[in-house]
Amino acid sequence: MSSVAQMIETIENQMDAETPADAANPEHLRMVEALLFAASEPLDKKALSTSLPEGADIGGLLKSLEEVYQKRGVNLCCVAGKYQFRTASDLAFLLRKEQPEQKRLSKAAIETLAIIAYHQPVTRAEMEDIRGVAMSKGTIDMLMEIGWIKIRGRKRTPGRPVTYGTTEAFLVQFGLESVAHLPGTDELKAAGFLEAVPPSGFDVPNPTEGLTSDEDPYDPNEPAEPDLLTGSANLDEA
Amino acid sequence: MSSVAQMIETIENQMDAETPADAANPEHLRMVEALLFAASEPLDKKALSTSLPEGADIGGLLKSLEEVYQKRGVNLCCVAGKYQFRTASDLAFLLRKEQPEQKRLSKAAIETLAIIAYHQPVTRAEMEDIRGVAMSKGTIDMLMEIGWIKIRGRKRTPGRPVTYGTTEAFLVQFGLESVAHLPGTDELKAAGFLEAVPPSGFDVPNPTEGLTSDEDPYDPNEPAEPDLLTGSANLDEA
Amino acid sequence: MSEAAFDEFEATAIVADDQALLIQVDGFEGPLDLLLTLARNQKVDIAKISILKLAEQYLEFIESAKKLNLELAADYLVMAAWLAYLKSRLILPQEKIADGEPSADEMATRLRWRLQRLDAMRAAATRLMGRERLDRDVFGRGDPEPVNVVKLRTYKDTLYDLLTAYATERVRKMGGTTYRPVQPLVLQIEEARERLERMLGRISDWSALTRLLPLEWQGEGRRRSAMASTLLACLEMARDGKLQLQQTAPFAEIFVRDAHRATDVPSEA
Repeated sequence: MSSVAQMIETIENQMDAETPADAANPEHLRMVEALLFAASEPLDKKALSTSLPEGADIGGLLKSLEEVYQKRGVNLCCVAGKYQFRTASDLAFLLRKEQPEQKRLSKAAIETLAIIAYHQPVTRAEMEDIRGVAMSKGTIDMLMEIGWIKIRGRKRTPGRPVTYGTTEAFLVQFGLESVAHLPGTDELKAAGFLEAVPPSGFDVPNPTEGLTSDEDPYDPNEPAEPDLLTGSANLDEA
Repeated sequence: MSSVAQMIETIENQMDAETPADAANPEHLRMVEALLFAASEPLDKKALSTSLPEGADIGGLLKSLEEVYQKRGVNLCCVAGKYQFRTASDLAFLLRKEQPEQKRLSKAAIETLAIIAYHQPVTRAEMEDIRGVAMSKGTIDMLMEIGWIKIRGRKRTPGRPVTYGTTEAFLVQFGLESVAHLPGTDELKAAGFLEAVPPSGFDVPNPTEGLTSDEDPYDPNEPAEPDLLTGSANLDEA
Repeated sequence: MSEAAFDEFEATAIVADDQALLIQVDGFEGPLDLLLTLARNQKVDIAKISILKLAEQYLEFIESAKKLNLELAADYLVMAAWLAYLKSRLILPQEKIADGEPSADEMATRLRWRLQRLDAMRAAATRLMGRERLDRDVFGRGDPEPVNVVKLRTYKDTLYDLLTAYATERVRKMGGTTYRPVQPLVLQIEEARERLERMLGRISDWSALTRLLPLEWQGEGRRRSAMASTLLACLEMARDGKLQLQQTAPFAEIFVRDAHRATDVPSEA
């Protein structure tokens, strides 16, 4: 018997020996492993639990599995609050594929995507304020088409402009557990750059996926032409 | 640190400690693991070796990997000299989702079923005679597939056509104790299925489950092609 | 992608270093982008940048562009005007400020903050695009094993359906017909009278009897029966004083009217 096989046996013996509270049920672990391996899409805890025996400790199993695979060629990742096996990122060189990328993103599109990601929910006027230029409609349309951003609601301000946010596909693509896990969020927040106005000691907004207090859910049937209305509202104010 | 993490460390320490000849190179192992995981089809040793550093012991690596995954939810399988990860066969049930679907029989199917139920044992020619239309083969096949009818014997007539009857499953579906409990003419009349004065010559047969006097048990090995024989027998008679 | 994005940012900055900058005005994404590039050229932390110097650089840039007859977009000129105003206020001794108007320092701080924010968001964009991306750097299972959906088919057919099918089928084959309520051949006088009484209020003037017949009683025999019964009903009602009848000649059209409204005679009379 090879050394590896011996080790496996050691693991199994230890697992059997341990109290159920301490160790994950090895049969359940095999099941979660099989389900996640087989799936083409990330699975959430609910989806896993419907396939597992009742009472299985999904959270504990996922944690164990994550540890088992931590240093392997394949890792268990949490993306968009769901779980998926992915090849280890340090092996990218081995697997990297030159993708026929959905049109190379322009600098404007990349910036816009970042602004939407970090500032969501964000209106077009707010994006324009940050970038200091008028947005071309094509940029937003393109990001919508790729499926990385979506209209999430309307701001409760005059004109009721629509607000944009990122999608689950965005989180999956960039390997993020949630928008709160965007790189550098804390620094940006600390510097006050995620606020809509210069630092003034007001509340610090987080990028949030749920509706914020000044945001209404988006109703596509709402008659308003948001941009036009925003415009006219501004005129009124002036 | 959890017990699983400790075990992983144990594995790694052991791996590091062993002589290269004995243990697989853990970095190479990670590579093979990632390559096989990400591949869209099984890979052979040659395909693997082009991606791995020169001199990597592909055979040894695959053997080690096979052992590592032997008792896991996913196994490394070799089919026709090519390797791939597959869900452990005992967990195949996890990848099967049963979806209930309620249906109704077609008009032709329920009529055919009713005639088989009342007139069993009945041959196909007899059914056609009763219904006055040629039977489509699909209808009988479908009723056989559902499991409500079966071939029960052969009629002792020229051509020895097979006879059909209903099954246990049929009785269960329609809540009957036996086919003898199918309502007779008077009961059908009383229940309003038949008009007060049925056409002359109308009667409802008394179906039986046992073989009738002109019926032989069905022997699937009997060489006759019943339909053809029936045809030729009829020709002879004519 | 991340590297490419970074390269683009760098490219803009490098261009800004030499005189080619002037020709590359189109390469800037608006005045703020241009200001940020100029600010970077000061080679100090943007937080500590001299807004006065920056304003001067910007105005110089616009001047050179004008000399080269480059067409400048309106927003560059608006920014130039604003910076000229800011510059004058920064240079002049603190004068009194109108109510609610920000001081020159506040305006400078605000501009500095906006440049910092744009810079920070660009850095964040670069970091975001530098992440390991699915299907480019990291990969999911290449050959997923889909979940097989097995349809568990059940049938709703009941004994009732089976017996209905059998009875219908057998009876049809035996040449029988399924039961249909027989349409009565004769309109009962009572029925015709009931009908007329319901219509009474609506017969305003002399109306032809033929127009009072029930519409659904069509066909030779049925129409005759309807006519006969309705006429008999009319006669009964005339006897009771509820209707008046009029016929101008034998076999001519018979006219009916409500007795309670009768004040004149038919025009033919």
